Amino acid sequence: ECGRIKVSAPIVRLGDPITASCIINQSCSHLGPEAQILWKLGAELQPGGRQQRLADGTQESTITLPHLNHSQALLSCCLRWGNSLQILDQAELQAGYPPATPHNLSCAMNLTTSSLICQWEPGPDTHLPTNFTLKSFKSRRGCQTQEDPITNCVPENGQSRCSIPRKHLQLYQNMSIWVQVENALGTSVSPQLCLVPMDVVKLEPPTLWALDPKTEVVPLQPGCLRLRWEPWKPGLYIEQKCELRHQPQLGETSWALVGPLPSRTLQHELCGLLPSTAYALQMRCTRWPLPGLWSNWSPSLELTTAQR
Amino acid sequence: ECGRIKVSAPIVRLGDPITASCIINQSCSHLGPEAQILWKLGAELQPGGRQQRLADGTQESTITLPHLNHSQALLSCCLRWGNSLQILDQAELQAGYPPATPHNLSCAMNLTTSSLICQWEPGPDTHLPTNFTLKSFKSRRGCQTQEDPITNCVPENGQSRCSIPRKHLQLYQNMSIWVQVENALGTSVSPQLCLVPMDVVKLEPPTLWALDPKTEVVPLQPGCLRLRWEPWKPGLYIEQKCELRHQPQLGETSWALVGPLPSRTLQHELCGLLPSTAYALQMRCTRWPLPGLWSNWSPSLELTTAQR
Amino acid sequence: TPLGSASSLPQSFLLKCLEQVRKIQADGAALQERLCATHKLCHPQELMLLGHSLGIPQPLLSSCSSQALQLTGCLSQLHSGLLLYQGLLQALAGISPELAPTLDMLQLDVTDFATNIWQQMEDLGVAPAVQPTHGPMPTFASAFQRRAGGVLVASNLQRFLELAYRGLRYLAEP
Repeated sequence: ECGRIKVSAPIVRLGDPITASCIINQSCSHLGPEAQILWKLGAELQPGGRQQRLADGTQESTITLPHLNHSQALLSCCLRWGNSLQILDQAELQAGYPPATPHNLSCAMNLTTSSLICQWEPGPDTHLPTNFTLKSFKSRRGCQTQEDPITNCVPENGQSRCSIPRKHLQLYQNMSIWVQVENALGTSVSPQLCLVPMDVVKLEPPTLWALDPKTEVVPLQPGCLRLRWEPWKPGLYIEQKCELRHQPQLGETSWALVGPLPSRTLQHELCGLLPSTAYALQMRCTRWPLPGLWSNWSPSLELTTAQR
Repeated sequence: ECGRIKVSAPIVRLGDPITASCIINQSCSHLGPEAQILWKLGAELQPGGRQQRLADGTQESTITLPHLNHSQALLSCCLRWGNSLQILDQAELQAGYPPATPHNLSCAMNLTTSSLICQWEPGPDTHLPTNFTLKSFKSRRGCQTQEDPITNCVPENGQSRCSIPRKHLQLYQNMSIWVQVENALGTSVSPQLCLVPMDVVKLEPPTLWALDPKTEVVPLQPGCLRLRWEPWKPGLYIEQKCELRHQPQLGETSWALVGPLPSRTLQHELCGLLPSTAYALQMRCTRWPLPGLWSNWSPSLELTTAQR
Repeated sequence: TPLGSASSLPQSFLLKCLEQVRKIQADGAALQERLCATHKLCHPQELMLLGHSLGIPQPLLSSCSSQALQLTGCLSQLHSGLLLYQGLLQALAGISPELAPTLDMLQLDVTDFATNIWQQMEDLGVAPAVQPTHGPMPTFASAFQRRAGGVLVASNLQRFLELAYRGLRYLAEP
């Protein structure tokens, strides 16, 4: 080999110094005794190389770059040869930050995919290849004791969310969950979450329907409207309570909330509203009395109240 | 085991007869000596079962269905038990056709994917799970001698095309290609194609541009128009010839052909056309003088000829 | 958490059990629907003879009936019954590619429920020292027998769950 670079560390913190040495051995033909070793960072020559001849006749140059400010840079060890600068070896330098602690870790049990989906804030970019892993274990009382570990969940290409499949879950048992982050400069872990998957079940919203006026036996009172709703099918086995919100379609008006309501009704009459006015109605449900997360609000159902 | 069906063949040609036997052994508790074995095809009782008591005390019924006209059917061996009909065993019968010979096998070398894409007509539906495989081998002179075989190309879910990747190809050597089709009732092979991948290269059409009238030094003659074109980039290394076709935008008119033309020109003047008339122009190219396939016609370029 | 009425069972435990029973009933119904749609095996009554010859065991739930409601006995029978169904569902593995996901879900939910019951028995100090196992299972020798077995096991499981549900409701009544 003609020339060989060695670096103090291929990856350093952004702005930290980095030291490199380059050894040119005699076999690197046609070299005069005083061949001068030159350093380039990217395309720029770097002054400050300290060169010495070693006992075995090889030449060694050492350089310290005080602050490596590029997340990626190429350090070249070169020799002047005739009027050209010959590159003998190159080292890829990387600089970045150790992983920050991920925060805002939250999870929801998704009944469509039967998986526990967790997401988190990754923190600032480290400029380095960084691996996130969602780790968890099953536990009995309040996650104090670790029982059987659960297979690590590795997010898909750089996403800050991961989905633990049903076969790794016990839906009604405590489990401890946290995010571990790793890169060449360090490791960090998020605070641990202790939860029971079913207690963070997030349902899909119910479906709202207007009632067919033709089939109305009792005429609607002014300022009233009738609707019915049905819970989301996959959540049928879950006892739930729901909330309704309504808003007249008149410029800037806020929502009025009605609840708690049962998760299913064949007919519900809402009164006390402005007569012959178009209203937007939305509904959401949550597991109840057992704990759960509120579903999103359903799409709006537009109904017009009876005239005076 | 209570009852066991055996069939002459689980898969037969559509309309062919099929024979089945069902043996009920004595351990099938609570059975009177003369338990009557009944057959059902799907939900329909099938008369014609011939029942006999075997030496070892077991009962056997044999039935022949003269014509199996369903591509899939469930044959059930049943016993009358109290006032219910008990199913003791079921056999999944399948009927269909042996594979027809695939025809119209054609291939084109695609430079975008660097793969040889072959397609064929599969022939009539066999009603049976049928596997198509594109087989090929490299060869020297006119595919008489088989040299190294090429990995089989298995089409994606039921498609009648397959793509042989670059790493399995020698672009300038003869190769023999054919389609093999297989199902439970037989195998068939298509006629063999003998080709050199590059000799069936299919380029993408060139790109046509109008010339910027402002930069025109020499004014256009009436009934003339100017354009330029460039070949498709990935095909730049291939010597080509091209053809231009044009058609006035006047109701039902046919294309007029101009060629051969070079694959690139900075300026081409086309004359002898109707003056101040809008024309649609399209172009295609092919590898030339070496063999190749014509590209598709390019999208139309609309130009209007100079006035009188 | 507040205790169940005539029992020393926490209310939330009973509510979770009722929810799990409903979930397993839904899973079981899904399996029955698919067996009927995919393999035209829709009526357990036409597979009784085969069921006898296969020897499909059915667990007792006598301690959960309203007439003889006995908390520890009911939990213990419920747990053993669930272990038995866990074993039966495992024996049905390879039932058919179309049904495998439905069968897996049912098995996971039954296993979860059995674990909950066992842990509650441990919390109450009524759990035997060694967790029981489900004993020998029938062998389903052919694809047809696994499907027919699936129809029979699913139908027996629905009846078992109905009894369990009533027992748990008695225990949950204030």
